[in-house]
Amino acid sequence: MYKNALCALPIMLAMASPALADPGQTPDEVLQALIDRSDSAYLTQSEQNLMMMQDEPSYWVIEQGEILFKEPRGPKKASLEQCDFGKGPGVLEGAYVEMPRYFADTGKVMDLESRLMHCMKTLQGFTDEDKAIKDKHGNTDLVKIQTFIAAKSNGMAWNPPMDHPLEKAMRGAGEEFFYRRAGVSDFACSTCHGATGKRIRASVLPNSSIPDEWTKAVSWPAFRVGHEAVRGSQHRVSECIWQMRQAEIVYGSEAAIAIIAYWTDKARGQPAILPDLKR
Amino acid sequence: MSEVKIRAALKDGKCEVKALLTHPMETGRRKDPAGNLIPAHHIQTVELLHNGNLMVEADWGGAISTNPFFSVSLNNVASGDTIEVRWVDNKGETSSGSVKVK
Amino acid sequence: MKPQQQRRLFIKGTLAGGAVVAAAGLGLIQPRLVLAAWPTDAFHSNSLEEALNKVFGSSTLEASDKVVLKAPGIAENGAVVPISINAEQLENVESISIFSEKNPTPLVARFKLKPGCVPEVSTRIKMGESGDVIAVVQAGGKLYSATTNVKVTVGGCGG
Amino acid sequence: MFNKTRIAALLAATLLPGVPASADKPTSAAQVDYTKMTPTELTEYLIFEANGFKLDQPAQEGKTARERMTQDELQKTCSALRGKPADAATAQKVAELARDSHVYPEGGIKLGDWKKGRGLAREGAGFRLGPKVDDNTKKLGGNCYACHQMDPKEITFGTIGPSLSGFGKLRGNTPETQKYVYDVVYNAHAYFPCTNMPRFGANGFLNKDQITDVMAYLLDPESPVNL
Repeated sequence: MYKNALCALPIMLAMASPALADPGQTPDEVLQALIDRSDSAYLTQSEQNLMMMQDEPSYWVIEQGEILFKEPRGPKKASLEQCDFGKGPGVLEGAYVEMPRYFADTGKVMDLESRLMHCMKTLQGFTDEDKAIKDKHGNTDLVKIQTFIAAKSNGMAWNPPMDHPLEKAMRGAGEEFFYRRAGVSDFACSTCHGATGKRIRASVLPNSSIPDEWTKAVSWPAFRVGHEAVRGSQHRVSECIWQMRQAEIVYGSEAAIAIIAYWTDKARGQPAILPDLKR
Repeated sequence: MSEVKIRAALKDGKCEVKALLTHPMETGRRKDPAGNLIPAHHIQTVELLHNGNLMVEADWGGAISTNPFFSVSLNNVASGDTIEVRWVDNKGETSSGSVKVK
Repeated sequence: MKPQQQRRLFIKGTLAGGAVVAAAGLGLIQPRLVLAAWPTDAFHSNSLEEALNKVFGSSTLEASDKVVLKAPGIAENGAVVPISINAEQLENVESISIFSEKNPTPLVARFKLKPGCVPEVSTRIKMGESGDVIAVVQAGGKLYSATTNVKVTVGGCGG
Repeated sequence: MFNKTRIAALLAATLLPGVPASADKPTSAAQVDYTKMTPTELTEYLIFEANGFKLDQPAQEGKTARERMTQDELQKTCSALRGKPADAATAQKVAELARDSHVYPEGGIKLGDWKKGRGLAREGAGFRLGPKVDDNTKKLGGNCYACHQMDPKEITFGTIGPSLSGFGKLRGNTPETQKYVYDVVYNAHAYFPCTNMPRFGANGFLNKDQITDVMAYLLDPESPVNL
C-alpha cells in the first residue's frame, strides 16, 4: 500500500498542475489554452486548421458513435454500455487518457481500439469477419465509437497507469521501437520526433520530449483534413511506419500498442485534445 | 449517403446554424486515374428555412469543398423552432434535413 | 439534437414529398424556380471582372473595413480553405459572395440573405493555387468588398 | 544486446513451433513473460514473433518485409545512441562501415542532368509497403525537399537537414566537391556517423546515375539551386 501511495504521488502532482484543462472546454479551447502558455511552433503552425477546428466534422462522428455505443448490436444483441475501459463497466469519463492499461480479464495491455474490439467480440458476439470489426479505418463503426469514447476525456491530462509490470514492459518496448532504425531509409520515429521546431516539407514536427506540444501529436482520434476522415492512433502508427519504409504493422498488434503506450506516457500530465483536427 | 446534418444553437440572442452536407462536389475539371475528365457534379442551390420561411438561398459552384460545410446566423429564433436545410445539385438530385432548436 | 433525415429526388424539376409540396402551396417557396435561377453564366465566367458583371451587373467594388473577411494566410490543403465573412457593420445586407481570383472560374458561392439573417457566413472552398479571395457584400444597392491572399502550400512527408 | 538464444528458449517452452500468434487472441502475453525480457528483447519479440508486422510481404528490392525490419550493423549501432550524438568509438566504427559501402560509377564520377535531379529531389514516392504499396514504376525519388532547402524559390522545404541553397556556388563545382556530394548521397555516414539521412546509394534507393543527377542539381551552375 505504501508503495502504491508513492507511485500515485507524481500523478497527483501532475493533476494539480495547471496542465489540467477545464473539462467543460471544447477541443479548440483546450488547444488554445496550450497555445497561450507555450511557444510551440508545432501547435500554431496551421491557421487553416485552427479555423477549421471550431467546426470540427468529427463532432458529427461523436454523435454517430454514441448511437452505435448505446444500441443493442451483434449476435448477442447487446450494447457496449457494460464494456470496461479500465475504470469500471460503462465508465467513459476519463477512461481514454488512462489507456493503454493492463486488463486482468485478458492478461494484456490494451489500447482503446483493441479494448473496443475485445468488447465488441465478448459482449456483442462480433467476430473478426464481421464488418463492424473488419473495417478498421474511414467512416467505420470502430472509428465512430472510439471517437465518442475518446471525446469523454477531452481536456483531461494523459495519465496512463504504470503500476503493472506489463504496463512498464510495454512502455519500455515502445521506447525501444521509437529509436529503432530499420528499413531502406534507416528511419526511426526519433528521426522526425527527436528535435524541436524542425519541418518536414512545410509541416512543423512535434518533439516527443516537449509534453505540451506532444500532447497534440498523440491526440487521436482526429479529423485528418487531407484524408477527409477521422483517424485513430492505430492509423497514425501505421501511416508513420509506412512513410518510414518499414513493414506494414498489424492493426491492434502488441507492437502497435507498445508504441502507443510509450507515446502516451510522453504526454503525461498534459491535456488531451479530443477529438483533434490535423492536417 | 446524402445526409444533411444540422446543428442550431441559440447564443447571444442569435441562432447559429451549422450544416454539413454529404456531396462529392466535382468541379468537372478533375481527371480520374485513367485520364478521363470526371463530369461536374455539385450542389447548385442550398436553401435554409426557419419554421418554413425561406431565410437563406445560396448558389454554389464546384469550388465549394467536398462534403460542404457552411454556417449562417439568424435573429428572432426561439427554442423549439424548426430549421430546415435542403439542396439541389446539377443532376437534379436533392436532399434535406431539419432540426428543432434546443 | 438528432437531425431528422429525409431524402428526396427531383423528377424533372418537380419536388416529390408531402412537406415541401405543402410549403410550396403556402407560397413560401417556389421549387420549380430553384434550378432555373442558378446563374450559369456567372459560375462559368473565367475572369473575376466578368463574373462580377454577370452576378451584379457591375464590377465596381468599394473596399470596406466593414466587411470582415477571415481566411488562413497559408493553407496546407487547398481543397478545404475555411472562409468566414462578417458584415454586421453594414445595414440592409442582401447577399454575401465569395470569389477566388485564381480559380478557373472565380465565382465560388453567393448567399442571398432575407431580413432576419445576421449578415455572416462561413464555409470551406477549394483553391487550386495561391491567390486572392474576395468577399463581396451587396447592401443598399452598393457592392462592398474585402480581399485577402491565401498561399496554398504542401505539407507532410511528400510523395 | 538482443539475445536470440534466450528468446528461443522462452518460445520453445511456451509456443508451438510454426503457429503464428494472432493480434487478438491472448496468446503471447499470457504464455511468454514479457516482464522477464529486456526492452530490446521484447521489441524484437513483438516485431518478429507476436504478429506485429506483415513480414512475408514482398518488397521491391527483391527481398521481403522481414528484411526491412531486420537491422543491419549500422542501424543497430546508431539506434543504441537513442538520439544522442555519436561518441568517438561509435563514430569511427560507423564511418568505416559507411566508407566500405561506397561504389562509384565506372569511368568515374561525372555531373549528371540537373533537371532529372530536380525531379528526384521533389518526388517522394517509392519503397513504401502496406497498406498502400507504392507503384514503383514512376515518381520514384529521393524526396530531398522533405528535409532540405535547395532551390531558394521553392517555399515548401523541410529543415531536418541543413539548407543546400546555393551549394554549388558556395563550394564550387570541383572534382573534390563532386566526390564529396556523391559520397554523402550514397552513404552520408562516412562523414556524419549516425546521421538521419538515408543511405540512398548503399540501400539502393537511388542508382548511381540518379545520384549524379541529384549531384548536378546541387552543383551545376545552371541549376536553380545556384541561381
